[in-house]
Amino acid sequence: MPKLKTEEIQVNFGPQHPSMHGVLYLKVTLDGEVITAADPVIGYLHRSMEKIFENRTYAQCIAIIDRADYMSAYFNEMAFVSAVEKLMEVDVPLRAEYLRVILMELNRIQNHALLYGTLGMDLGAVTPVFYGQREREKIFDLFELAAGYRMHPNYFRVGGVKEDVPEEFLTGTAKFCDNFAGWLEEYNTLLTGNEIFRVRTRGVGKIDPTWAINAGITGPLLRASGFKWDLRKNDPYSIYDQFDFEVPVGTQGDAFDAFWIRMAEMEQSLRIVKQALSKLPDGPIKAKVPLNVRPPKGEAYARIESPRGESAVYIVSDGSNKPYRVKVRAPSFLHIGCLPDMLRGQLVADAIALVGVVDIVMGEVDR
Amino acid sequence: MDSGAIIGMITLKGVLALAIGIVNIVIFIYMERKVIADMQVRFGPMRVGPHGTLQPIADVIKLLAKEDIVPAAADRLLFILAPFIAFVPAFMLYLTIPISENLVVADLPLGIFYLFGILTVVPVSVLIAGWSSHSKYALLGGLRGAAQQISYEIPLLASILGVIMLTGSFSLVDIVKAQQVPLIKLGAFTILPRWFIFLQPFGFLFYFTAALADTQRTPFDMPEAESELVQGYNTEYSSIKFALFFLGEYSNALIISALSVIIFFGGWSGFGPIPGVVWFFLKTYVFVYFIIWLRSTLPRIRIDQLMDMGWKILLPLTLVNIIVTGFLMIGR
Amino acid sequence: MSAVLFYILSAMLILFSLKVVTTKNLFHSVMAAFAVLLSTAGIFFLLNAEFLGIVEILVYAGAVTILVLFVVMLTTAGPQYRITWEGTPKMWTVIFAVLFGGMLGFVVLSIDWPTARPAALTDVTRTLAMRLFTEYLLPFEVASILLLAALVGAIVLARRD
Amino acid sequence: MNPELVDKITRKFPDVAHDISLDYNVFFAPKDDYLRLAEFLKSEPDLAFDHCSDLCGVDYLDYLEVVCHLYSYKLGHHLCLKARVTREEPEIGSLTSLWSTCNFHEREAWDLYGIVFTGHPDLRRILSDDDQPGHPYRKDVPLENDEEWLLRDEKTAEDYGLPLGWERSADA
Repeated sequence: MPKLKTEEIQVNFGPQHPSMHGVLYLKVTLDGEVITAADPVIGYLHRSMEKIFENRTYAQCIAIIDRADYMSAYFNEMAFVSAVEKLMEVDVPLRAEYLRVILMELNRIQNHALLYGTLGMDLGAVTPVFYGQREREKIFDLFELAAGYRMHPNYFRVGGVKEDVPEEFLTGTAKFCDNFAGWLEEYNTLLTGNEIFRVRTRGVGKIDPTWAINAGITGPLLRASGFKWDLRKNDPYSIYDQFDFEVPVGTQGDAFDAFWIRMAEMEQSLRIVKQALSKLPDGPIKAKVPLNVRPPKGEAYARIESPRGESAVYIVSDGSNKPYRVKVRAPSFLHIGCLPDMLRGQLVADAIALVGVVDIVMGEVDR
Repeated sequence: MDSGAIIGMITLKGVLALAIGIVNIVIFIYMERKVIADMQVRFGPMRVGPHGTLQPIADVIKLLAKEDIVPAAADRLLFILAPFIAFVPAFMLYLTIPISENLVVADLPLGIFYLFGILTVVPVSVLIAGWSSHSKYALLGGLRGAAQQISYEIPLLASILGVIMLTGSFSLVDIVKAQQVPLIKLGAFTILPRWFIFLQPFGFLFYFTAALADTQRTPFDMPEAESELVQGYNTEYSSIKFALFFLGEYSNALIISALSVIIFFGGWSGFGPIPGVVWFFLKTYVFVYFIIWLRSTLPRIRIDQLMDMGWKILLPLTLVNIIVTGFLMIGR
Repeated sequence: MSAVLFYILSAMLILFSLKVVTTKNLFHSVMAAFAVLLSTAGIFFLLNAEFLGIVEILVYAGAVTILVLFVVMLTTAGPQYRITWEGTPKMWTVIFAVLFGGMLGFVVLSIDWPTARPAALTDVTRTLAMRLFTEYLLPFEVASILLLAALVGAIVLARRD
Repeated sequence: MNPELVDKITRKFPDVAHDISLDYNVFFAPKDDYLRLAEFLKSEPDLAFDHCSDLCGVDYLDYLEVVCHLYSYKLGHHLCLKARVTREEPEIGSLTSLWSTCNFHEREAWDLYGIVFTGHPDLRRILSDDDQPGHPYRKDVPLENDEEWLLRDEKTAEDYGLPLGWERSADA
């Protein structure tokens, strides 16, 4: 009797597909519903950002790097600015550092709220995305008060921030902090505690910590695998050593853990924002650095903990007012590199959940 | 009456049933949009008519005005045929639904059996649509949809066998009439009517779960899992053909709501001076609301979990339900 | 009225049956079979055998067609698969066709067909159940055991790889 | 990273130059030592660089440089490994077998700088088009569409088996 063989189908997920995050194009080979191979094709959003930097002054670069990870622009700015500051050995005034931390942590909340919504959407729940969006709007309003822009703020400067925040920003942030715990509760009732959601994410796409480290997985995904590592705690930059917060760690390394860590991180970010607000010192908001900076010849590498993982900027300076070479280490870029291994053997539906939980922003991947 | 008049009567009744069906589907669609919008902290349609009440009509006009595309690689004949195979059975179902004691096109002695017989034809249309589109998303969606529907038809039918055993009839009118006697009586007042929800609570649970899965509503909307398969088996469909699929699906969801009222919640029976028709629609729309509510809150179950649930949990449980019902009937 | 319907249904039945064996597209063949089953159900309805008609739709047109479609869609080399006639020994085909046709013809001619339409039963299900579980219990049980054996056999075959 | 460890590395690899002018340690590995040094850095228990944070190419006009930032989760120290390759023959060993994260990094460096990583399992273009001529991030690439430059890089494109679709665009 001839062996009955089911036919393998190659399906293209993206670049135009309702559930793909941005313009990611996944070539997936399916055996029935099981993925046998996946090949991510990227570059649809490639804007040669790193090359453009080489022809722009440092101040101009900040405006452009906002567009790298467009969901968490403050982190891009922070990585870039702190690399330049390392190069120039500038001491940033304390008030500026505090403002940076407040904005970055608000940005983290905003980013995770989006992930909460889109992951729900990926799993077929249509409502969470609206709840996530509701809080993001409030955070964007705060950003607008601080920087004047909602998504691409261009707010951090080498040696400080652009200008001091208005009083409404501080009161607005305080009010947001008071309300957010309740909203987080809503999030958890709607999705985290849902039986179907748990069944869909528990045990899906398990990540082993040793493999994850070798594959360059960082951030919430690495913590989900059970490896407790947060740059803010373990290699503190800025003033993160002055805050009291916890690093949530997963136990099983599956999609649910990765999702849960995002929820827990929102809580911790909220704690940091509250502490920073209460401790916010007075003083200058910018060190004595000209806008058109000319860092000395040399190079610097600055890493920060962005919502997606370890975000880093490597700058080579030739002493002029334009960087000689800028390399952006984008966590999503490397996570996409891990996707083929993570997706092999998963079901199609799980693959969508996994891509959702990995939290990819194509602006950062393609730069 | 001569035969011509009889045929005329039947045609008239059929057209009436179709009209009632379509009007209710339009209400269903509008309600779905509004209720979901409310649950998602937004307004939903507001522009067309007062509070967007004319939105479904605008939608239909929009769909009709769209270009009717047949993909070049599609199997033309089957591609065109599939929406009709989905739509026609969906509306044949209305013929046996008793809206009130006299408002029924045909009270067939095998009413329930007829309904489920017609429902089995729907997955064929899903498969044809998926295959003939010559698109991978459609193919996968079609395979999923058909597999899901045929696996849930068995528990669906088995879950209401308990009721049929208690009634001794397949006729929907008989089933409602069997529920119009009181179950618990205090003097002349009926405290609890003999609705089958009280006699067959588990049967109802199984029925509703299986019915949701059979009509592909959330959380079982696998064939149209838009996050995976774009739009499932009707990805390649546009214009009037898409509208037919769309209407067919909503019609099926409406039918299962109406059926749960008829089989488990006493159909048109109610109390007070309010006519039975009102009671019937009131109860039906409670279930419609429930279905919409589920859609707005729940994520989607995975296809293998769905199959497991159908074959390994629901089917054995419904069979147990039948056996227990049988024993109770003998024991009484 | 019913005579006209009967002729229409019979014509459909014959035409689609021919389509089943003549079309080279496997999927079309299954679809034609689906139409055949629906027409058969229609003829059952005309004969006042609603129960059988509905079972015909429920089991054959609904479930069996879909299972066949699954097999067609999942195991062959894509939707464009075509049936070919190569490798069939033609002589044997003709011999078997003639023998089978002769057998059918003999059966058809030898039976004394009732020409009157049977009266509609009032309580179809009950009558059917009574008959099935008393008079025809043995054939019923034998058939179910046979089906069970087929089921087990299918599982064994499918699991063997 | 403490000086003893630096000593240990320089003793083991005498050809490796060490630069202390920055806030992190930089090691310049000759092409032949590059892979061996990387392996040593990863496997040695008191170095234990288990995390490859970043790998990129830099064009210094006279030569190309591969810059690799390593970090040890275990011991918490950071190191920068550099290797120079010539523009004419930009070939260097691949670190993919040591840190699988280098797969994408090296594909990017190949795509943008044309550095060939021998031993890489899947060295394809990643960000730019498959039929893109040349390597766009090199410093000598003109920023405007320059016909002369496009033609100059014909050989490189051919060598790596890339489709040559760009002549048409140069005509147009």
